[in-house]
Amino acid sequence: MNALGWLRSAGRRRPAGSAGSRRNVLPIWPALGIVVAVGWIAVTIDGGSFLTSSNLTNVLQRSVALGIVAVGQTVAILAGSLDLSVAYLISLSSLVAAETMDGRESMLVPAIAVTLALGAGVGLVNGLVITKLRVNAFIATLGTALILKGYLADNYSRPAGEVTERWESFGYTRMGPVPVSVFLFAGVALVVGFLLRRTRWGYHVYAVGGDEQVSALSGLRTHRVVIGAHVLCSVTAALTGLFLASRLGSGTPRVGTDGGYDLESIAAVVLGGTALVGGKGRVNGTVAAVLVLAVLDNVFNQLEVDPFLKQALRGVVIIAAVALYARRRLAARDEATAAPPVDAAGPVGPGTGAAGTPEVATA
Amino acid sequence: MPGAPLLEMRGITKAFLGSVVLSEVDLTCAAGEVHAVVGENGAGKSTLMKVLAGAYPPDAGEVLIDGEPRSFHHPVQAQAAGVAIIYQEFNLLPERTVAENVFVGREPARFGVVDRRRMEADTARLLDELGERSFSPRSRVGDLSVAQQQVVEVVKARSLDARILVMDEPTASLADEEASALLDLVRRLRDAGMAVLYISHRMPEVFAVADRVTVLKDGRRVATLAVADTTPPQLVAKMVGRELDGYVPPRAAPAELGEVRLRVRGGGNQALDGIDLEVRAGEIVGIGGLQGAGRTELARAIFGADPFTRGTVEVDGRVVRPRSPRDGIAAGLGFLTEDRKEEGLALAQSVKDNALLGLRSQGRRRTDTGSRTATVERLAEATELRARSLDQEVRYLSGGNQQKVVLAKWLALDPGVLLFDEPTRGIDVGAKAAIHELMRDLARSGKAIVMISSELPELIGMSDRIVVLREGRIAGELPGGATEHEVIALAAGSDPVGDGPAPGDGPEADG
Amino acid sequence: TDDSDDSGDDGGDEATGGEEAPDIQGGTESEFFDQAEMDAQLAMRDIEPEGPADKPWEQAIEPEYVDTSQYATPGPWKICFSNASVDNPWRQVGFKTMQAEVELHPEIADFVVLDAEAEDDKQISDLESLAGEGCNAIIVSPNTTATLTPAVEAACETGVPVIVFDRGVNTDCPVTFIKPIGGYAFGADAAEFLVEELDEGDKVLALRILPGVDVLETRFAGAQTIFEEAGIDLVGAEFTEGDPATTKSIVTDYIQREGGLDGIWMDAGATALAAIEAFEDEGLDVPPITGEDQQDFLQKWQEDGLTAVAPTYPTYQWRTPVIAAVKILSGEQVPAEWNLPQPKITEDTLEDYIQPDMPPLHYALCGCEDMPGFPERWQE
Amino acid sequence: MSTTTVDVPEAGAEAGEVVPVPSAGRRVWAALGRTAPVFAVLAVLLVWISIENPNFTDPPVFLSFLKRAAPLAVLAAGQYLVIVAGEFDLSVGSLVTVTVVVAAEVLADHPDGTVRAMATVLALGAVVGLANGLITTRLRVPSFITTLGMLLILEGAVDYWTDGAPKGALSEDFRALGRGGIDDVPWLEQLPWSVVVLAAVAVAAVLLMRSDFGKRLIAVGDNDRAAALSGVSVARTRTIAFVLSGLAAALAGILLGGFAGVSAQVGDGLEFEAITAVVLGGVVLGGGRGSVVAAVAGALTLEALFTLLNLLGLAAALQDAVEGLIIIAAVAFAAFRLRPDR
Ligand SMILES: Nc1ncnc2c1ncn2[C@@H]1O[C@H](COP(=O)(O)OP(=O)(O)OP(=O)(O)O)[C@@H](O)[C@H]1O
Ligand SMILES: Nc1ncnc2c1ncn2[C@@H]1O[C@H](COP(=O)(O)OP(=O)(O)OP(=O)(O)O)[C@@H](O)[C@H]1O
Ligand SMILES: [Mg+2]
Ligand SMILES: [Mg+2]
Repeated sequence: MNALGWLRSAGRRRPAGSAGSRRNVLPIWPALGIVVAVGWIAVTIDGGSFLTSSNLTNVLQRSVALGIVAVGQTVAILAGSLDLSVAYLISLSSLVAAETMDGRESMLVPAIAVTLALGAGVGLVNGLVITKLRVNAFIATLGTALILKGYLADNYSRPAGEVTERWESFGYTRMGPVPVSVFLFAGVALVVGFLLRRTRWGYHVYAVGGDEQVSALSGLRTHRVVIGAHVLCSVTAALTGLFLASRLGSGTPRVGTDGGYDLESIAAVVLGGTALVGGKGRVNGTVAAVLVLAVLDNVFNQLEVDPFLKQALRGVVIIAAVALYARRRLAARDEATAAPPVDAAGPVGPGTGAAGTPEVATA
Repeated sequence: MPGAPLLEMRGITKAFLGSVVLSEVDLTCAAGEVHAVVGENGAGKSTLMKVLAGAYPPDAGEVLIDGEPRSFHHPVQAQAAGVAIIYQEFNLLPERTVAENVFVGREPARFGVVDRRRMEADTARLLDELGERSFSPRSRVGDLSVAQQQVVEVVKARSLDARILVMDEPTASLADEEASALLDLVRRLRDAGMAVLYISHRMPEVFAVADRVTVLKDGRRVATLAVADTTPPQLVAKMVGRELDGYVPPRAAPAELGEVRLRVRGGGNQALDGIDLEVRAGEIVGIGGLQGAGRTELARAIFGADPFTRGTVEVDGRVVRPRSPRDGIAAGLGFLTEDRKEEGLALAQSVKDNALLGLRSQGRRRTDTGSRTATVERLAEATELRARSLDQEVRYLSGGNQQKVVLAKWLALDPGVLLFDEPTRGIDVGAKAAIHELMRDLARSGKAIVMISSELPELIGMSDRIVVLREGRIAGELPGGATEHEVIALAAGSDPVGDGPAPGDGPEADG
Repeated sequence: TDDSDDSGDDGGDEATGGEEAPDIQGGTESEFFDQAEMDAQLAMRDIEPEGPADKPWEQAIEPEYVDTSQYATPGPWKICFSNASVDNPWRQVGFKTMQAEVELHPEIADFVVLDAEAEDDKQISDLESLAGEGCNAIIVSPNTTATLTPAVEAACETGVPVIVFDRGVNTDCPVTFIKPIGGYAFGADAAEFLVEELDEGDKVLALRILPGVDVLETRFAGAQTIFEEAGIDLVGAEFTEGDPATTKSIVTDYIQREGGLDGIWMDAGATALAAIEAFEDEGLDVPPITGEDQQDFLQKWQEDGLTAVAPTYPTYQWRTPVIAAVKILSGEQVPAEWNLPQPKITEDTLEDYIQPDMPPLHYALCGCEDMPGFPERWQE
Repeated sequence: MSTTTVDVPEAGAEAGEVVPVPSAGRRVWAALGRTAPVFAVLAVLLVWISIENPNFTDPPVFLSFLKRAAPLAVLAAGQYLVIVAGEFDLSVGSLVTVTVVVAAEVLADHPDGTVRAMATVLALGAVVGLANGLITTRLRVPSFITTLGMLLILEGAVDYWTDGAPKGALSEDFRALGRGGIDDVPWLEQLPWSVVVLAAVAVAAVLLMRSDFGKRLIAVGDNDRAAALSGVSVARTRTIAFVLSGLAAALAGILLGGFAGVSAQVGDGLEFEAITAVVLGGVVLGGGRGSVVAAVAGALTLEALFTLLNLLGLAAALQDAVEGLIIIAAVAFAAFRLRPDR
């Protein structure tokens, strides 16, 4: 057998670094640092104040809503899927939560339970449609989104319900300078991160996202995994809805779409270095990406950048950032010499446009 | 011959929409036996194995393990019953580590939390058992070579403590040295009491490792023989239904050699260095070397896929600088890649569209479809392509026939210099002979041919000259008909010690 | 970008619970409907407002003044504005008018604007950060009435005078709340006109921008009751999301389905032209139609001599908050609830509001004609 | 390659010698086999509509339906090219809005510069498409992100430029294409220009897909590495697809602007409608399969659905819900019904 070992050592070995560099520190973290630094300079020059605790608090506060749902979106995308229905689900959740509470402390816990259950339910439906009906995720969740949209429009014409005192205070109180709700965000990120990187379920999410057929042949119940991923994703959306309800004191039928949480969350995930094709990426990248977006938003605010211009700039940032990823990957690949087939498709290579829809229905 | 059959397949019949792919196939395999399955492309070997592994339900017939009838509706059930299969196409997750791949779906865990340490320890143990030290349980599978991935597959099977192991053309993508190492591995597994079903197109391997061999033809079992009682020619005869005479076509006589059509001077890039190469019209130059020696890179560099950054390439005396396959084709080069599924075919497109893709990429030349269809039909004949129609999607063709479509694509372009990378990988002996004839004819018609092959008999038999690569440089050159020993010596940089007898020594080794 | 005329509403109807008005096909149940509030608004239309007649943005209907001496501070002032959004022409025109108004007051040294981009959560944060900005006065145009209430209350608690306009909040902690008469009046003005023009049983189609915008809901609620009483056949109420193509398709479909329509009611003028074209393209005469004070509609009305009316939700109300801020910081009293007049454009007054050289989506009642930078500022 | 051969049944590939290419008839049949569901759904919807509204069948009314469907159909054709090449174009909706607004601005300065306006917006569409293409292929940004970013950029930029309120108006000449038609056509009364445009675009698309470029395009979507090694310039091919999609969007903008006039909302959500239409047509996200005819049919189906829901007088709010259900149902149905032909 040593023959095999001996012979192969004669063959060129690819630098181990290429593997390492791909797994360790995600470039989004340095990026966050840079954004903060540049933002700080810009704002200070402009005569504003950036690194004040009140402002940083504001940044954190603003990142909670997108952050929570983006973490969930990360799971869906890692599993090789994606979820376009979160925005409407967030709206619905905020309403269900506020209406169930209806100002009665006694109903706080039930309301939270009901809302999360609602999320789980919607996630279940998404997952079932995608796996059992073999509708690709893009269309399936787009369909769900339309259904929720219709339901909202038909049943709610304005803010409804009223959260309890305690729940409202949750959205506003702080521990020291840090808003309590930030701990919710952190908590969700930690838990989901743990689930993904430590538990069997997480391993299976990566496996299924990486290659569904291989996973199936290896005995994974791929459908369950995908469904689970969607349930988790929708539950985070419900959580976001709950959180927003606590901020708004009631539920509103447009809070989700006004926030653009569907596309924004996907953008954040990709910004965080997760491959749209699935199977590759990490929660902490998403967290960093959300913070980057929040800081940018805050800086633009302070510089009183025209809101429209702001939106355009956001678009530029997203594209540029992801382009840099691609650069980096190509670099990693070159350094690894002409890569063997498996690598060459490259997670962000052309064709990943079809991301989120790996096992296409007719396949 | 060991005792009671551990595995028995009775009257297995399978049809895809009416077309019978397997009919009444019987097959038994005992613990501690290596049972080879051979047959032409499309004979049904892979399908039979997929039935065994539960990937396809059989239309009729039954599978017995330890005499117990079992029916598998999902590969997992087969796994549970101790049947592990290594498919023709790899079943690994490139983005995950070796350990994660080995234990995917069966990760050791406490309360759902994966015990990574244990997982990696177990993997390491299994790797040691196989004497594999060139990579660790933490290596990312995507970074491993073909051979290394092969080992990962075996480790995976071991970890399932499978009693029945199916290997579908495991050596198809390995250089002979690695292949022989793998055969050692198979023997060990056998000695460990496994029942191994071994599919291969390579006769020497079959005779080197198998106890018994079953021949399939057009979905029927033609024979099951003890290897001791048969010879390669007999087997081949059974597979193709006719005697194959002198297998490799005669080499080119010096007189047949013409002008230099391809000349590389001091070619180099980040994978290659100091490449000097000349190929004349009518000549077939073989490129030998170990996995990772840079043979494919050489072809890709000449073709312009991963261009040379140093040195010059001349085609027919003209200096060309192909920066892309486009340029390469324009310069009169053709490149038949080693990996047909990933690099050769658009699987969802028709035979015709695949065969014409090269022409079409060249824009507005020769556009009237009539003659194009004719071209495709001609080439289909020439390559003995077997498809239901030219409009059939190529993904439904068996491995060998897919390769023929790729071949047709390049012949359609009729380039002056052809680069063949593993031209007969995974192709049955009948088709193989045809392709060899074809290559020789092409040479005679004045083309210059570069042929990369990991199969020494083919390399030696087909080449007029053999250039051996080692770590991206030319290690040396040998005349056609050099011995395998010489080639290995050059490729490995010294006389390989302790290397088991290179499989299939002897002239008519492959047929 | 959503409702193209996403404008005011009054806190009042929020405070008092409303009884249900009968639901009609196509309409969403009018949970907004509040008879008392409606009656109040309808009444206000006939009350002569106090203040300079030539400056309706300084006028007030039945004002109850509050003393503001405790807020009196010497200039220069820093005035902060938390805007819901500028994502539609109405708010664009309004915001420009407001900026022009600010320039009229040299004692306003600093005018800080935070735009919430139609996000409640963002506007809440904006208000939180404004609280720390050291503003002398905070002007708020809430994105949503109910949800901004807590944040506005928080702002009030900082002791800085808070001025709310356009949409209201469910608290009277702001020093003043500025708004035109309101949605019911708007809806009623339009509906009454159609009732005038049509007979019992005539078919009217209601075109709405989208559900869930409180003011638009009150407009429809107002119209609904009036149609009810008059026995008008409201054949449908459809949401156009402010998209002319959708509007045109819907109207065409209804014309085909109902074999013609006798009137069109709109909760906002943005898509009036598309509705009119639907009739033109079907080769039919345009029935009585209601719109709003956008130039394109007014000009079309004049050119084709349509039978039409244009209730308004005047953009001049964007001037008032700045004026109010100046008064408050000077210690002058202001109305607690500042109800601005809400004129409607009719056949006879049409002429006065046509401004040929203004952009098609310019609102005639910007009250900005005599302001610095007119007309360029509102044109480019 | 996400396509799995397992459980895809198939008639014997071993039929011996190569049988000659099947007759045109058989090819058509095969094509139908691939795309029948959408045509079936469309037929059902049209029949249903004409039951609800008997005069739907007389030419003028039906034509006005086609006229209304034309913009989406054109968009779908463009989107198809991108999708079949394995990409996405989410920017088309905002591009439509930009087209209309820009055209209005141009015409504001040059009241009778119809040609100029059209040229400008078409050029604009091509440029945006080019940008999408280059960013996706050269910078290797997944097209989902590229075009999502482009969507934000376009919307932001146009609003920034016009302060959120489009100025100027579209001249009658300019609007003729989307609103007017060829008058006094026997039996049809008026043949709307947009229907002519739609027909032209459809024919052009079919021819394009039969051309070498079309074959390259679909091969690229199927396996870009194989295509590249066969000499296809993948980046260029995909970029062209994006450019064509951009042009289609601009054209759709011209039609929509013509149909209904200026507005900053006109393009909202069209990107999703276009993608939905293409997928309804049985085209596979991920590339390599599906026919452009079916994609266009998908657009008509969607538009027919909207019309029907309107006719049924379904509570406006519920229409979205129904649409969502139908889309899922149709695609799910296709997932089972569709069997790739050999
Ligand atoms: N999923 C499928 N659908 C339809 N036909 C199939 C399918 N899989 C295999 N076939 C057909 O069944 C026959 C046997 O294929 P199989 O792959 O078993 O051949 P093989 O002996 O493995 O050939 P090779 O040596 O080239 O791998 C071939 O004609 C092939 O076209
Ligand atoms: N031992 C190895 N470790 C990592 N990567 C390898 C190894 N061997 C080969 N590779 C990579 O796999 C690809 C194929 O290897 P290469 O083309 O150099 O080998 P080859 O001589 O063509 O052998 P074969 O044709 O059998 O693959 C190359 O990109 C090379 O970088
Ligand atoms: Mg096989
Ligand atoms: Mg090679």
